Amino acid sequence: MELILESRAVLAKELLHVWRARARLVATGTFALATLLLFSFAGGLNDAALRENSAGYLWIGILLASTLALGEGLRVETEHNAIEMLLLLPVSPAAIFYGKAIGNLLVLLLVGIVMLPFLTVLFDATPTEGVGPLLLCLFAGSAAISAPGTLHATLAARARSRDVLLPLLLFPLVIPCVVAAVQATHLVYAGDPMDQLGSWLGVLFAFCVVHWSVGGLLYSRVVED
Amino acid sequence: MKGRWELIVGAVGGLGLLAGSALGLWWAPQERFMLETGRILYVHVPTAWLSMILFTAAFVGSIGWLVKRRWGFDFLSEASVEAGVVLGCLLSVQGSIWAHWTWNTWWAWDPRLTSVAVMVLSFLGILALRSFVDDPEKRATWSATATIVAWVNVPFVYLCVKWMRSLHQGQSSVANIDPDMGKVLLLNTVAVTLVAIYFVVTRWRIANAVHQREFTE
Amino acid sequence: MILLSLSAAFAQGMPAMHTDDGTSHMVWAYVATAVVYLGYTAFLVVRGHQEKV
Amino acid sequence: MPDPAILATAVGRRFAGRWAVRDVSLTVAQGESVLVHGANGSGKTTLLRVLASAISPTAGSVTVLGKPAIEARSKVGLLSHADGHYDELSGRDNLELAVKLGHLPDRIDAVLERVGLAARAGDAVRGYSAGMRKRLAFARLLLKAPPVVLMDEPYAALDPAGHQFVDELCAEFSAQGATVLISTHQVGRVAQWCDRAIRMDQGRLGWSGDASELRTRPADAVAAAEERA
Repeated sequence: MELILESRAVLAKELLHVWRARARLVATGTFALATLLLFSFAGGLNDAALRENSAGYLWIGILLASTLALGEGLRVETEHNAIEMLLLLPVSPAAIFYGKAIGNLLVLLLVGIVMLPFLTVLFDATPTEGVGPLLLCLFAGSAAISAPGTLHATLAARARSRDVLLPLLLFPLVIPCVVAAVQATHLVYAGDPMDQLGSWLGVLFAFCVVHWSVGGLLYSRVVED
Repeated sequence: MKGRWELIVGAVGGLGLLAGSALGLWWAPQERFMLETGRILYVHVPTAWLSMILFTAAFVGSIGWLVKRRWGFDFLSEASVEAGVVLGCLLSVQGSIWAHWTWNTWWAWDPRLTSVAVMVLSFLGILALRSFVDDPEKRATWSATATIVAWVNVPFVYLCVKWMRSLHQGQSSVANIDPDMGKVLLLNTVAVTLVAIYFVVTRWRIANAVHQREFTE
Repeated sequence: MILLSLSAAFAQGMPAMHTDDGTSHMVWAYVATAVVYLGYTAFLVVRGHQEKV
Repeated sequence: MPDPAILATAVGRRFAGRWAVRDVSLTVAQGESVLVHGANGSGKTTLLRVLASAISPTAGSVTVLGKPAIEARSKVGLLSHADGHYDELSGRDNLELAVKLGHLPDRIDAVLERVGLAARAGDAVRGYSAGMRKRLAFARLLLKAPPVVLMDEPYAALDPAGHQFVDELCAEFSAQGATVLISTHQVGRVAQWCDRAIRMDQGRLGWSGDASELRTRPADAVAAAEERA
């Protein structure tokens, strides 16, 4: 219906913008890889420990990179008040939210995928449960971060000292999905004897359902003056 | 100072807390397993109960503001978040002290403790958001939005930490409550509720005064 | 509250953290509780005074 | 009697205790062109943004063509200080975006030609000068061709040829029967062709009358007209 069409158009704009400004995308990816390197140095030389925590390093890398991607994604909208231009076209705030959130989701997914080979190289971590479940974890985790992330990045972009505010607002919020994503990813890497992957992905899915719907409902309050 | 009924409420609450603590410290029987540290319960449980209620009050205030657009709701939300954060921090400190004796670590990933700690962090972020936005109406609307999202998030925090923990350590819980202990606990809970009402109503009046000043400039 | 807790502490001789029955932990917890409740009350009174509530 | 293009009743907008616009009631008939002038900070921009539903009024209400302003956004075009462009996208991309999202007729090449940006359409807006960015904003306005056009300082950042261009554009909109509201300091210039003029004074509606009175000696004519009012 109308919302889906509008969201798809906003998503197309989002992806076109990411493509046109792909230098920033490369920078975000490099930033994420840099965090992986930092972790491997910080993690000490004990390979077994590094392998054990590789899922955690992956997700902390994605989360830190997400603040860059989300902050940038919204700076673009508020810099010349493009978001007001969209609202006055008119485009419904919910469509802007879903378009941008899906855009951010794909960016985070891309950053995650780029990190996977490095995870194997640096931490000798190979997904015993196969690449399929691994991509599913990446998708679910990225989706869980991008919904509250887009909402709060919009808040931060319009308030003062935005760079401080986004992590301050976002990190406590996404703790449960980081916990779930790390546990799920770890099961994929280390093997899932008791088949708990499904339940962790279930939590991520529930988290997404709640935050994607609440985000859509509240987004008009954040963008309208 | 006229019509400041909450002063009486606060005073009664304070005295109640004083009496409850005294009873908790000396009169109440010793808890079978936790020995002396069991007495922390008399201040820990009521505070935990209150911080949850305060964050829920902030949630109600936020919805009220978004729907009714009346400033009283925004003051309620602001006051409840602030008091909630204060009590939440106290709770974490108490929990940490208790964990130190029970498991000899300063922080136990007990789902309840961790949920409160995460909530305190979320609402500290919202207090920061309030200070970073000048326009009162935007400040009210945005902090209301962030409060709703933070509140909705609490069950997930609890669930994830509970699952994560139950894979490693068993969960500790209080043995059945001895009737005497129960009485002291009830007294303290009522007392802390009264004190919290004093906190929120006073902070509400302060927010109201700030608002009047802001809007008469 | 503070006086009460402190007196209880001194009654037990303000033990270091490693008493066996956890008294010291309990005392520290009560002191913390007292400090926070009274501290926030003081903050509210001061702020209330400033804003002439 | 057709619905007025714009009907503002006791409109007010407050920013943290300060009333930028206070108790403004205004009726603009369809097809009418109105000049809004006044000192800096008199509330011109805020008034226009409230009429365009870019910001919601703290008090009072605004209806556009009979419907509440928020529901009539497709009928209103706002040219504001912030041009609303995406720097990384090209001029053409920005217009295509507006066409797709605003369900507008695809006359992109025609409007690019009209605003003189055809040559630079493929370049990223990041490289545009202020004047070119303004022309791109005009292009988007032309694409939308709304029945109600609100322009905030259209002449700013434009060269003399640009000023001429704005005059033609306004004439074109009026010719199409659109209602035009222009907030500007170019009082003398706009008074030549617009129907009515209103003056904002510290957030309130000051002098209001036929634009012809401003045509002779704009500056002091306003002062003289006010003594009489």
